[in-house]
Amino acid sequence: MAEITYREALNQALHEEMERDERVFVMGEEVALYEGAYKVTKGLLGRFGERRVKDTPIAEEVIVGAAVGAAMGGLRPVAEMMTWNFAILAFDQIINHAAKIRYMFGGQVKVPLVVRGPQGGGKQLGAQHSQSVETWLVHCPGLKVAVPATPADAKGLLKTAIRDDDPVMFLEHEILYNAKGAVPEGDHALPFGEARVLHEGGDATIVTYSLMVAKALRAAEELAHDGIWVEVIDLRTLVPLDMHTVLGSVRKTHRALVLQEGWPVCGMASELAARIQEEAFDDLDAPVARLTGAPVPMPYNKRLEAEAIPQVERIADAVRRLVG
Amino acid sequence: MAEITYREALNQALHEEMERDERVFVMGEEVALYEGAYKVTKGLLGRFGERRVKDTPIAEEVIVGAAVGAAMGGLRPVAEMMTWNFAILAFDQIINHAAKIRYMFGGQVKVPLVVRGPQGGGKQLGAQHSQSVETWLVHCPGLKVAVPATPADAKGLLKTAIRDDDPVMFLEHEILYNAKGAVPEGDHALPFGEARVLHEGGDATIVTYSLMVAKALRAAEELAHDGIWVEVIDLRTLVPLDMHTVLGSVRKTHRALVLQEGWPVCGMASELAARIQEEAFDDLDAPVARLTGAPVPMPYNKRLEAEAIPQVERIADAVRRLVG
Amino acid sequence: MTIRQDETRALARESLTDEELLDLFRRMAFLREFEERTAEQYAKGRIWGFCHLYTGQEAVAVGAMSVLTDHDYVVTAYRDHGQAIAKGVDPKRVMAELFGRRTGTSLGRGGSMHLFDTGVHFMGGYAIVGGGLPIASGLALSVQYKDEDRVVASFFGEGAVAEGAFHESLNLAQLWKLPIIFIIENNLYGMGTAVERASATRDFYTRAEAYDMPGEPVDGMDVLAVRDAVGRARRRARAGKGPTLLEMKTYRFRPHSMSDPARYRTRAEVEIWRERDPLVTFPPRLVEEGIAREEEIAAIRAEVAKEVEACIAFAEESPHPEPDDLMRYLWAGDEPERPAERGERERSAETDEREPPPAVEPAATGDEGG
Amino acid sequence: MTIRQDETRALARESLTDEELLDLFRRMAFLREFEERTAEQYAKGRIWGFCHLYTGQEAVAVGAMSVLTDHDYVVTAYRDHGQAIAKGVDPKRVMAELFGRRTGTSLGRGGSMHLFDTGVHFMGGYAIVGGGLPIASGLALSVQYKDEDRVVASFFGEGAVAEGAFHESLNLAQLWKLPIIFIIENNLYGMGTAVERASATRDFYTRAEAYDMPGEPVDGMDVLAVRDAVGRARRRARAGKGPTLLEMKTYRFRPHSMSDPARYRTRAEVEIWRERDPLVTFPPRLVEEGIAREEEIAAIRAEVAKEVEACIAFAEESPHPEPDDLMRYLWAGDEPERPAERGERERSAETDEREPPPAVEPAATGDEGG
Ligand SMILES: Cc1ncc(C[n+]2csc(CCOP(=O)(O)OP(=O)(O)O)c2C)c(N)n1
Ligand SMILES: Cc1ncc(C[n+]2csc(CCOP(=O)(O)OP(=O)(O)O)c2C)c(N)n1
Ligand SMILES: [Mg+2]
Ligand SMILES: [Mg+2]
Repeated sequence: MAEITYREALNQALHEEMERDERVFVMGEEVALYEGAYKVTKGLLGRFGERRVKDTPIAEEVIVGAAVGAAMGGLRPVAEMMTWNFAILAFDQIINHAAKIRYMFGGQVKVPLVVRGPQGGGKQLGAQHSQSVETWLVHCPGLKVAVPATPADAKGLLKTAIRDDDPVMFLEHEILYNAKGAVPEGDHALPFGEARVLHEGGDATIVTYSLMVAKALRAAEELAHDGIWVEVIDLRTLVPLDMHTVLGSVRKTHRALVLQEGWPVCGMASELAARIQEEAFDDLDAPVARLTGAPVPMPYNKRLEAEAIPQVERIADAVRRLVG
Repeated sequence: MAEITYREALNQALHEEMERDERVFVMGEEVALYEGAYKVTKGLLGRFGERRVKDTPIAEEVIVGAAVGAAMGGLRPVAEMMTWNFAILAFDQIINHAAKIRYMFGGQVKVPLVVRGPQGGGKQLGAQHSQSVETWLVHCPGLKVAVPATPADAKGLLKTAIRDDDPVMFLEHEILYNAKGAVPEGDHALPFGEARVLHEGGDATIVTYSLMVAKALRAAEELAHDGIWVEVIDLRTLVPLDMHTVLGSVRKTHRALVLQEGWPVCGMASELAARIQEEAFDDLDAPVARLTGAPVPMPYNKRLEAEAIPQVERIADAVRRLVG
Repeated sequence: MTIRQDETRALARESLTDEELLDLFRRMAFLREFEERTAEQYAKGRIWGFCHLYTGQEAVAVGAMSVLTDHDYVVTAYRDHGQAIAKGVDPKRVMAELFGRRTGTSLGRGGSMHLFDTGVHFMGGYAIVGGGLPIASGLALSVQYKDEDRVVASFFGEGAVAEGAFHESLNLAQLWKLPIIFIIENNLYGMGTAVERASATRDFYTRAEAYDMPGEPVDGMDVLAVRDAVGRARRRARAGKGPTLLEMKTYRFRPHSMSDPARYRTRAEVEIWRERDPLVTFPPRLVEEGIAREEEIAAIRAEVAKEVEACIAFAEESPHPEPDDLMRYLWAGDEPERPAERGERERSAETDEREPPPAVEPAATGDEGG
Repeated sequence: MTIRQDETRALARESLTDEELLDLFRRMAFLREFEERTAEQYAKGRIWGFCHLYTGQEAVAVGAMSVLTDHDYVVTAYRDHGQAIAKGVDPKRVMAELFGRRTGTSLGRGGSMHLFDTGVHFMGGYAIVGGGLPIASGLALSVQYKDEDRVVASFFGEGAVAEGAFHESLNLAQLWKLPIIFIIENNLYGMGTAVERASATRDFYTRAEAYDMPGEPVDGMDVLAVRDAVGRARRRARAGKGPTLLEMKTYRFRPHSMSDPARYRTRAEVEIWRERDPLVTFPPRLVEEGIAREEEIAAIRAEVAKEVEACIAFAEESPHPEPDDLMRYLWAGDEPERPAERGERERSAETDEREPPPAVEPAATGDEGG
């Protein structure tokens, strides 16, 4: 297995799926000539040409809407949002159209669409460029949502997303693009809805996803020095959600911390806390704890930004409080 | 106190606030000549003229965006969304702009804006016209969110919303427009962040808001016949959220059901369940239960729609399970 | 506005047989009758929700579909009965959908605003103003990508022109030379708002210039003028010359929806348009030009009345969806059983990949699909 | 494109004193120096995030602001240093904002893309392409509503023209005859995308016609041409005649942002534009026309270098925000302390209601605010 970056892993998945299936094509701002603002589409234009790698105007609503229509017409579009912040301009097409078309038209049509791009904070990009959008998407029935934390998952989940017959919202993390890891070559497609236990332990469970997985693992290592053993669960996809793995771990550790980068109110942490206490109430020795980003627009200043995002030390502290 | 409808109460609030403050004006699709798709703006054009009651093109993004700009320019716009479903086309202006402008520009400016309109299902309007949007709004820091359940609250909260110096998202319920109730005349402004206990009881607490308050009350009456006494809490505003009242009740009843019309994943019910178990874990005799709308796009057919929305009988059953 | 009325009529006339001309009338008469009976059924409480009738605009849908092929995609807004039926959706199933029945085009889940039938490539009624345009553009992209012998017709009201989606879609369609016809049905009102209260311009075909796209006003009350304009736009699209914007000048005789008192317009205005009603003007022309006799016209009216009656009966007798259906067909893989009577037309857009004829050079002249 | 260069220059020249002409140069030279030093500070790791320089486009901001008054509102996008400083925002506080310091215009929370200063009615840099246009339209609505003696200038890149927000805003502004000037800075690229790859048209001023609005191309490398066009648009706006769309033909000499290698354009293209660089072309003209001597030009260059140096020193010495600040100023009522040096200019748009002079009939001719 080659050690490659998250960015390269995504790029590999695109190359392979476009090679495999002629219906797959890529569209978005700067994806062709410029090879992507984050270079995720590197080499695609050269390999597949303008028909299958399409630069668009800066017009998110029609980028997503045209992808929805193309999917209904039998293609398998991968629409890149330069960042997910801009997808908010396309929420009408995502929420009112992509998510509803199959159900509201009585199951007559499939919408095999992938919308992908980076999200998250940590690069001092300020309030309009640092958001985590998963709450807005998971809330809406009809959308699948993937949140890869590693290069291997980035590749495996993107391949599955492209092959999936439903609209998949694929949330990459900007900070992870340069992260390296071993990635299986060739046809490595990961099933949706299968969380992974990354660090085993009996004292508490940290449930998380995306960039926060790496931070949770570092916190887990730190805690291990203190003799506190935590299990770290990477959800990998939020829809479908693997509650089975989560509950299995919580039934063992009796304590859970749900960790996410985004804002707290109605976040995934709240959803998971609600479900864990609902389904494993008697197994819990303490309330399910949540650690989330601060409920403010992301500030530009480095110190403020660091303060607004969960950091390793604070994750470790939250676990200490939980088991204390 | 006069008995008037929710619709009339909203209309009264608009009349009174426009009378009181020359900076207040109303804009939106069909609000002037047509007097509102739901007649909430009845009589305003005649009384205040075209300068202060403005029909707009069908262009939600600029309706909200222009209201944001006008608010920054010192006015107090009330932008009507014909229904909140269409506000999804304006989410960029709501989420990326209205909510962030004050904070991201260092507190230099206020955005005293109200966006109001109906939401919710129950009138067989189908998937694109029946959504509950509160999750998308409460998730985003910088927005206040009001959800009146009665004519008196509709008036009192709308007056406060208009006077508030921050952006307020005002979610009326379509089904409630004809609901009647006693409404204080004149200057009746209700503080945000004060929930109300509507039906006292010691066996369980139902926490809810908007249309579901009436359904919860009917369920409470039905349960009372069986000797089950529930406390019903109407939150009135979701941001700010009155956890004090919620926790006070739960500490008394030891059991809570959170009830909402919208979709379950990352709904207010999840948020409240997470917070209740977090803050009152030891007071709980059972996990916090959630009862929500079904996670599907709203179907048109009457029976399916009724099935998709929490009904009185199912609320009562949920409480029975909770206390059983 | 200069509409080359006589010229276009003459052109269209040439390519049509008497039977074809009479068929245009029959189709318009059917739509009129269908909508009148729909109004009645709504009043009786058999149809609910928002219901927008097509009465007055029949010449647009019938004229347009008469030069589109079965394979051409059609996308429209919530005022969709006319386009759906003219495109070939079984009117029984349309009525059943309005009734919310399991036999409806969308299994009773869509209702009046959300008709859909992949069998005839009617790709949906959408209730978000402007929401259909990006989707139609995407369908056109799929046609271009696969080099298929079909085009897309995207219908919408003049109110939708103000939405950002209009602008983004036209720019993209022209930039990529997509095979699509944008058809504005300018019926002078968006709900209660007259065009001049919502738009910086009163004409809308002129908006095409901003995208370097051809735009044309069309007499939307004249089925032959519509036919001609759409036919030409279709040929442009098929020839790889890209999109066209057509503005159909039309009128709706009924209120915006079933719950609109329509106080915003004068009786006089309605009367002026009544004189241009295609159901009033077209039959005498057929008679004058010796294409049909009065009795034949009357017979057609009687026939369509019976057919629509049968639609109502079908809808009434159809079963409701089961409550257990609620959670079904949200995700692909969970596929509904297709009602048997739909038969061959059932294939979905995706599964009918072998279906669209391979692209051929379009004929330089002459109507297609007439 | 016909730009009436000599004509407009002559016009503008008439209304300006030698000092004023020299001041235009000084302001452009300041912006150039400010951006060059910003690039250097970025490379040193003192500035982070996205940082878009204005180098090459100086004539647009300086020319436009020279005919806007202090009270006029300005809204722009993320490439905002030029407009902010030209509008009168203290450049020390701009540099401090880029450094993320508490003394920055936005308390260090905004960074390069989000400058803001109510004191001079600079109403923000926005990082969502097209996001500023609806807001600018709303500010214009407030001006019209209150009948104030000011207008709004809304700056954006040609890339933003493709966004729905452009379309919705122009339609509304023209429909309501709002006192606003829409200023496209067409620098030929949106990131790496040349205009012809993203737009159905290469010119953008022609888009105005779709809204029945006047549109005009302007030589954006000529500060006097910009001045003239903006001055005329301002007079139209003040006269109640509504919005104007101006397309400034300009060029950015630097890459899109600090992280862009700019491989998408040729050196030859850059060289052609270099010859039109206002910092290259304007000084010789001043000398030739006897307005300034070479030494004065050189002295100004030296002065602005010192001033920018002082900005960097100020930024460097300024404190960071306290981590405890994180949750502050989200809601109204929680008001930040204003740095003392800003003094009188501090009043917010809302509290300065007495400030804008009452509306007066605009002068029929002659520049305002020059
Ligand atoms: C995005 C959005 N905004 C508002 C509405 C409410 N609405 C429904 S129909 C309509 C008028 C549309 O007018 P037009 O496009 O002219 O179509 P017509 O009804 O005349 O066929 C409006 C405003 C909507 N459905 N979607
Ligand atoms: C809604 C949105 N989409 C995409 C982006 C990413 N983006 C930032 S700048 C830019 C190019 C804009 O080009 P233009 O409007 O010409 O302005 P310029 O940078 O040339 O000044 C893009 C696509 C964004 N910030 N916002
Ligand atoms: Mg209309
Ligand atoms: Mg540009």
